[in-house]
Amino acid sequence: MNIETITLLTVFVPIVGSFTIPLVGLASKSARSAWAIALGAVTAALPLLLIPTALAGGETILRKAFVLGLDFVLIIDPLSIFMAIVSSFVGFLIIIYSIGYIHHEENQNEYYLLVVLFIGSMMGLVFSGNLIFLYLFWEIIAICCWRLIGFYRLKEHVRKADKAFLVTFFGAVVMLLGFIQIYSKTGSFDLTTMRGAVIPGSAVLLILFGMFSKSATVPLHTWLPDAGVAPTTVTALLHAAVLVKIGVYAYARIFLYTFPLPGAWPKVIPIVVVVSSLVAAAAATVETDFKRILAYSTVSQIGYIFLGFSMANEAGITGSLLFILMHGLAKAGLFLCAGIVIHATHKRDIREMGGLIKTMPITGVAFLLCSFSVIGIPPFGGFFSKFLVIMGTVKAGQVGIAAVALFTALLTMFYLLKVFSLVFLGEAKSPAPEGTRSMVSVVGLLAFLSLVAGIFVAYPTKIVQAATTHIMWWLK
Amino acid sequence: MTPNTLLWPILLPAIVAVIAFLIPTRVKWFREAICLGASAALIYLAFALFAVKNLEFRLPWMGQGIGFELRLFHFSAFILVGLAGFLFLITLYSTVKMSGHPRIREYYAYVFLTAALANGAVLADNFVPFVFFWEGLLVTLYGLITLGRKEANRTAVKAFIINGLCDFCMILGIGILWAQTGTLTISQISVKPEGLAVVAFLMMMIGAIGKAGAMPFHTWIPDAAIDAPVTFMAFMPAAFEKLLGIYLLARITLDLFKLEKGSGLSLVLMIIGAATIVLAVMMALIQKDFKRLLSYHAVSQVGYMILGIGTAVPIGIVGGLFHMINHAMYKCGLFLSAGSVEYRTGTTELKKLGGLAKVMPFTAAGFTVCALAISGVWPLNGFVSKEMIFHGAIESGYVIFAIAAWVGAIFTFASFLKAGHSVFFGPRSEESPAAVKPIKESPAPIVIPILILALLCITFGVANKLPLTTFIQPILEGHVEAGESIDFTPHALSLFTPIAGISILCLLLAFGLHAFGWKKGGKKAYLASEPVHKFPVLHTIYDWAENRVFDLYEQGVIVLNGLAMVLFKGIDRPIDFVYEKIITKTGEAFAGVLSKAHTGHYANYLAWCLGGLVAIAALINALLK
Amino acid sequence: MTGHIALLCGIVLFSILAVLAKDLIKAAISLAVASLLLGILFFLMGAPYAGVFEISVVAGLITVLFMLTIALTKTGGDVRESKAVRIAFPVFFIAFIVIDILVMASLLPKIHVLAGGTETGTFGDVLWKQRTFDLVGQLAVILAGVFAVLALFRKRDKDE
Amino acid sequence: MIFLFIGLPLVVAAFMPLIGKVSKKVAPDVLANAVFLFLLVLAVTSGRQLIGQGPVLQSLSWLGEPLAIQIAVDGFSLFMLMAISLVTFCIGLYSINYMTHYGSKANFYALLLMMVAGMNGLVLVTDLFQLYIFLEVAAVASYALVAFGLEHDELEAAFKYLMLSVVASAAILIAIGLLFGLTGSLGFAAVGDALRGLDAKLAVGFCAALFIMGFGLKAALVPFHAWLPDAHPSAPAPISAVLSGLLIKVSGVYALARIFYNVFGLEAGGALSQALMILGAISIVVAAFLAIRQSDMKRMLAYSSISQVGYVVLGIGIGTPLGVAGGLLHLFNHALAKGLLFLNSGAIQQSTGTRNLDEMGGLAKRMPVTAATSLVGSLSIAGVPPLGGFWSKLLIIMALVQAGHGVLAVVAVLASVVTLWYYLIMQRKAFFGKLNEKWAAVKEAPFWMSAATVLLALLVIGSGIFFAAIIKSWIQPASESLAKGLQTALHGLGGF
Repeated sequence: MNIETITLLTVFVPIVGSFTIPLVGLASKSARSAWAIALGAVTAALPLLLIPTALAGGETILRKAFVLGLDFVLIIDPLSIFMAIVSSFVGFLIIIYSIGYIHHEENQNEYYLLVVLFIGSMMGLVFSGNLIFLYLFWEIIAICCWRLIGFYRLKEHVRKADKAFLVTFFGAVVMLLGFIQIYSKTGSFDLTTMRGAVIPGSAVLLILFGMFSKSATVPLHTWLPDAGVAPTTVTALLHAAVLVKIGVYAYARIFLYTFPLPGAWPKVIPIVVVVSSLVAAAAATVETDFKRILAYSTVSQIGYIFLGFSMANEAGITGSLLFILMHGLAKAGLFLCAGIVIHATHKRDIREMGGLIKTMPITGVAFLLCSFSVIGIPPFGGFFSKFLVIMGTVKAGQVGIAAVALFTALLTMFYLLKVFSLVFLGEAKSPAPEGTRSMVSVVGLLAFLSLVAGIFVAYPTKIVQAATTHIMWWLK
Repeated sequence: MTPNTLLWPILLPAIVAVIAFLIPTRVKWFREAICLGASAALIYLAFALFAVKNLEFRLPWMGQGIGFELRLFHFSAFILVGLAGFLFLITLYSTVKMSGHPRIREYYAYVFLTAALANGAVLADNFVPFVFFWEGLLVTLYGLITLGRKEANRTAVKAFIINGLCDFCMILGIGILWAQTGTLTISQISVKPEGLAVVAFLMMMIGAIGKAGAMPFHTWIPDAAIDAPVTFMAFMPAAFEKLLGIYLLARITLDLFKLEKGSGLSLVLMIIGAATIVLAVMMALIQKDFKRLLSYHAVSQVGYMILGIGTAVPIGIVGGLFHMINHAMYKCGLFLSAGSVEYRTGTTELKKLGGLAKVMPFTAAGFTVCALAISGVWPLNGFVSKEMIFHGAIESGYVIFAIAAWVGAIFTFASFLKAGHSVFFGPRSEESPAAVKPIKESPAPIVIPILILALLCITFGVANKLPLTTFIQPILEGHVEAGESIDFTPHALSLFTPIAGISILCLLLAFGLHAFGWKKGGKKAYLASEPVHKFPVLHTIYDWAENRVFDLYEQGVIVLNGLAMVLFKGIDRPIDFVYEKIITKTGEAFAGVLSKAHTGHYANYLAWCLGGLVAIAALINALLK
Repeated sequence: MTGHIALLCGIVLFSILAVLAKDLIKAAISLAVASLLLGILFFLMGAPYAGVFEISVVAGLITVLFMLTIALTKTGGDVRESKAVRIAFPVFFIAFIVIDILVMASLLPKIHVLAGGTETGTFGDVLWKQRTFDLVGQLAVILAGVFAVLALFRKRDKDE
Repeated sequence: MIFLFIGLPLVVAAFMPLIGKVSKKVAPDVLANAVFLFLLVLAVTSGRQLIGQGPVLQSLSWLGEPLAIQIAVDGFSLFMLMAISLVTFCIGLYSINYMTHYGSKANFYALLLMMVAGMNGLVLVTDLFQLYIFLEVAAVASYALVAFGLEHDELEAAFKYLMLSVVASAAILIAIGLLFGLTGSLGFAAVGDALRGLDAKLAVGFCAALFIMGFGLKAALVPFHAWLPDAHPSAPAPISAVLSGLLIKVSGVYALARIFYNVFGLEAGGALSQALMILGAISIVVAAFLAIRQSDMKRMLAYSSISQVGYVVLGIGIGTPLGVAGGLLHLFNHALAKGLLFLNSGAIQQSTGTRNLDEMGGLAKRMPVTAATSLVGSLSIAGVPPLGGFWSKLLIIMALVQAGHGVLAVVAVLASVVTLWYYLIMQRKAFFGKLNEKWAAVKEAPFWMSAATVLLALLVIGSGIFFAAIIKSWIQPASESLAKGLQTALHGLGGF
């Protein structure tokens, strides 16, 4: 199968398949879960076939013209392939995990439909080369998030879901205004034809608004901790693996791959994102709700990815791309551990938990390993990404910002170890047995992967290197 | 000796660590045998590599100048030998000491993993693998400390965060270096320390002295002394961390930044060294627990090494480096002897111990030799390296640092007199614990390492030409101006120089202080330090120090929490407030006002329509003009 | 010309009366008088057919219908007018008149008087030749009116 | 053959009461729906080749003699015909079940057919006065339909609607009179041509103001919108769907657009265009905020209609072909989605008996089809991408930014966020929360009602996915015929 059909399949198999899930669900619950896993597996497997093309570093464009410049364009280059692999893999893991997690909740058909649709539209977004179709998949994901956050249908949850949907929709619509401003200047929405064009500063501000709302950077981040009310698999899917990576990917695709940043923007963005990660880390230190801490921690780590990209030098970009992979694995692991703990103890406040390592050894160790990877301690993958981001920042001459980033890393170390000690060590306040086997095995796998990704970091770096050189081709 | 043998010092201990972890706990002796065999093999490998001297292993890894590059040269070979030696002794020691421990699998795994990472850090020639191995030690440090008492987790976190802070500073330094020189390979970097490079130097220095355990990053060591297992104290703070820390400090001052004699940076180093010596030894003096006393000494001895290297004078540097290996030996010996005392009596409280010399002769003998060595008594290795450091301090032109070193020597000897007297030589104390096991000499695997170390102290002291010429002095080869000779062996042991005279005087003074304190304390050795403790001004400072006022970590945690609260309340909550309250409320209020206008009366609507017509007519009229 | 203006003022006066009159019958009568004056005005302005229709249908038939319904339903149901109308209506009315005069004053010079003044051709051929399609429209309006009456005055079936 | 659009509904409506007497139950439904279906098929198929070669003029002959009836179909009116017949077909299906408990279904269908005839006529005429007459036909039919339920509040709302519409018709008549005075003729082309000759800018301005008030009131733009929030909620659901979906657009927006473009010749950025845009923007914002506090579902939908018509007027007011295309596409999408939402509210009212959002809760559990289709409808109007509403709002905003109206673009964008806000409130209160125990026994809507809503939902999704096909085949011909302004009037629609 040539590259184009693989990519089209990667995008449309999950999207179209997701709508068949409720139909299969009518037949039997187990058939539906199996069908959902099958869809997840296919979506995870297909991008892997594209690795050789990614390593070759080439770029193939697939175009289908519609009316008024709104034509459907797919860019298949190392950046999009890398993102597709990362998000579909972690998404697939989460589908397996959710079999055990929600098998006794109601309206599960809708849950699986939305999760698979979520991953499918993520694939679409990652490959799309036309700004409007990028926005289209952006919003489909927003709808899925809204329905998933409100999964438990409680009044407070739905209110939080509405808040999340409105904030991201507001950001996205403002971004759309930016896209249209570019359209009126360059006459097209097609990224491939506009590489290197200079765009007005105001368009940059508008587009950044959308990215910051989707990737929860400080001024627009409060919806992410509030979305902690959703089932853990959703928060894992949202916070760790996929959703927050969209804003960052869009930044790379628009401001690195296509348009150089005009005016003072290259100076302003690093400051904003570093402040965002600092404030989020501070909030995580103060918070006591388990999932809210992890959510704030995601906001803080996303700041790093933005920081790496905003440096626009080789080290920064490689660091950020690696960060997306490593953070995806480690943070998904943390959230799924949190899911097991909350699922077992039915408590959300970390001060009420304690001594769980005795009854949940694997979850405890997995949580510790994943938090080491998030902090950036060597044998784990997280180290390389954070190291490269900071080295990239210093290489770009922003030593002050690098110092603040390191201070945030110290804060991260502090609150993650605080959480680990409060939840897993100390005397057992509410001992509870470990979750079902599928949940624990996924968590173990994620922790193991973070370690393996650290030791054999050379392999993911090959693809990342290809992606960076592909992006940097224009910046040089 | 092909280049890939360089991989063996890293892979061998790593593989053994995995094997040790996989062997189930109930299988006795098999794990210990493998570990001992491996550490022996490691010593042989280290010596073989030492013989080869220069070997390089380069592997392209992640692009952009980041390669998995290992380089063996004289200095790293020497450190490898040291590390392998101590690993062997600790493994031998812990076969008995740690035999009953529930998490014995993890213990051996962490020990050998630390060995692998340490070897990797020493051999690494590119900053990325260097930091990869260097920071990896954090994980094993955390793991080993949690093996101790149940409440050890607090100290484990404390150690983790302090070392994490220092490693992050080091990364910043490395980043600046990379930005300035454009390369990451350590051997190719040498920068004149001015402008941003000064910041890089300071940051890297923090990384080095943080690992070595100097002020102000030392506070986790005394806590770990009580919480962590004693073999850990002998293994890490005493030996490994000192070797690695001072190795990095030496590489920074010699290779990377070429520190000049009178420069400001060398002054900074010397101040840190001197402060560490004096303050740590003052704290050590008043300790009531044997292990805490030894841990404070470990901190203060680092001060000597930093002072030595800080002088940037060849004799000072050689003295500092020699002191590094000497200190590793006798400090490890002292901790092991404390461990053997604990193994037998179950406690290390000075109050409860006494008169063990007769019952545990070999441990006592080992202890005395090492104690004399640390105090700098004449023929032993401590004297040799301290003299060199004194010479260096004087030669560097600032006498104040030499005086600080001497004050340190006084109190070191005084505190060891107190310790030795109360534990081994004084009368048997009445509240010593009911002897569970008949207190007799510890089994052979515990005593042998102590005696080996004591023997080494003596040989390195008496025959100091051997270690100096083979190990230490070649390190300075390329760094000294052509003319100067770097052979200090002739006057190493000379007693009749004014400096040696002063140091002997200090020892006598210390003896007098101990005797006075002993008599005043009613013949109880452990009260010997009370006069100093009760000294009017010192008393308050001591009390503060006891409740951790000067502790960087405790204050740091308070500051962190405060800052977090400020940021959280100051920025995060208002943003959320803006969304939750302001936007939603104004939206509803605006809608409320509008809906009031819809009263439902027909007349209002009609009035609106006519008003609308007039407005539009006026608008169009205006627009048409 | 003065006749026209007098008639116009009369029409306006009587229609205000129809609106403000308390009693329904007075309102119906004033409406009839207003439409009568309008019919006369049509004649004066050379639109005989329009005049005939106006007087016969509006002044005659509709007024009779009004009278009948008022008589049949119980009288005395004065409409409860909110006092606001008393104040608001004149103010609006005067304002509207002023604007009307101003605008019309600027418009009148532009409106060139239609050629031939009286209706071109007989009413028949105007209706059949040029405006036949309007018939379809008229038919539709009447039909719609009939269905509206049918729908609104249907007696409620039992199953509601 | 085009005359069928007017003639067929008229004739069938005339016979409907008689048929109603013959068989109360089946015949009226079948006959009415057959007519609607036929009109839909006619519009979709015959329309294609008719406008293949430009506007079609049809002059009728009665008993061999050429009657002076000029009705014409060009891109714009064909598009409107398609929209009208499509929505009325769905409504016809819906009212099979819904209107049973209102009684006298025959009268209902008769009035509905009359309204369709009126709308079709209005769309096809080429003469100002005929435009007024067919406007009245549709209006009279709608007064009766609004008051069809004969309860107190329905009658009062119908009366209020009647009274205000009469004022609007009076304004339109004055304007037509003035134009007749100015130009001496009534045909679009003749008036347009004559006006160009005169330099009566002020007079035309005043006529435009009168037209804006008249058709603005019919289209419920803000200063004149007050009758809609009372009339629509009290009308039966299919009727409020027709009113919101079609009537306010045909009798308001179509007429305004036709006259302003083809008679006055509106040029982008001119006085008329700015007036329309400002009016549109105001009604978007004011109506959007009003909708937030409504607790009655249908009142909220009514306010939302006012706001969305504001978008259509804003789009058409820009004057550029892209703007007009955006406005028309939004007209189409809004007609489908708003019709769907009103039908859903009718289904809820019939199942639970209440329209108050606070009393509803989590109905999705008991009424999944209604919940799903209403979700599709609300997201489409809110302009969330995969559905139709997004593309039309996108075109409007693109046109605004291209024409340089940055401020209006920002207003349109922010208003769509407020739109999403109140639709989310509606979804939360009605469907998305926990099931209110009062409605534990609630059943799903009957077959034909669900069929109609599902059909409309599929159309909404289809217009989202196949937006390019719809734009190419229906919207672009319509916007070209408008954008050509005066020329279409001259040689297209009955140029004398």
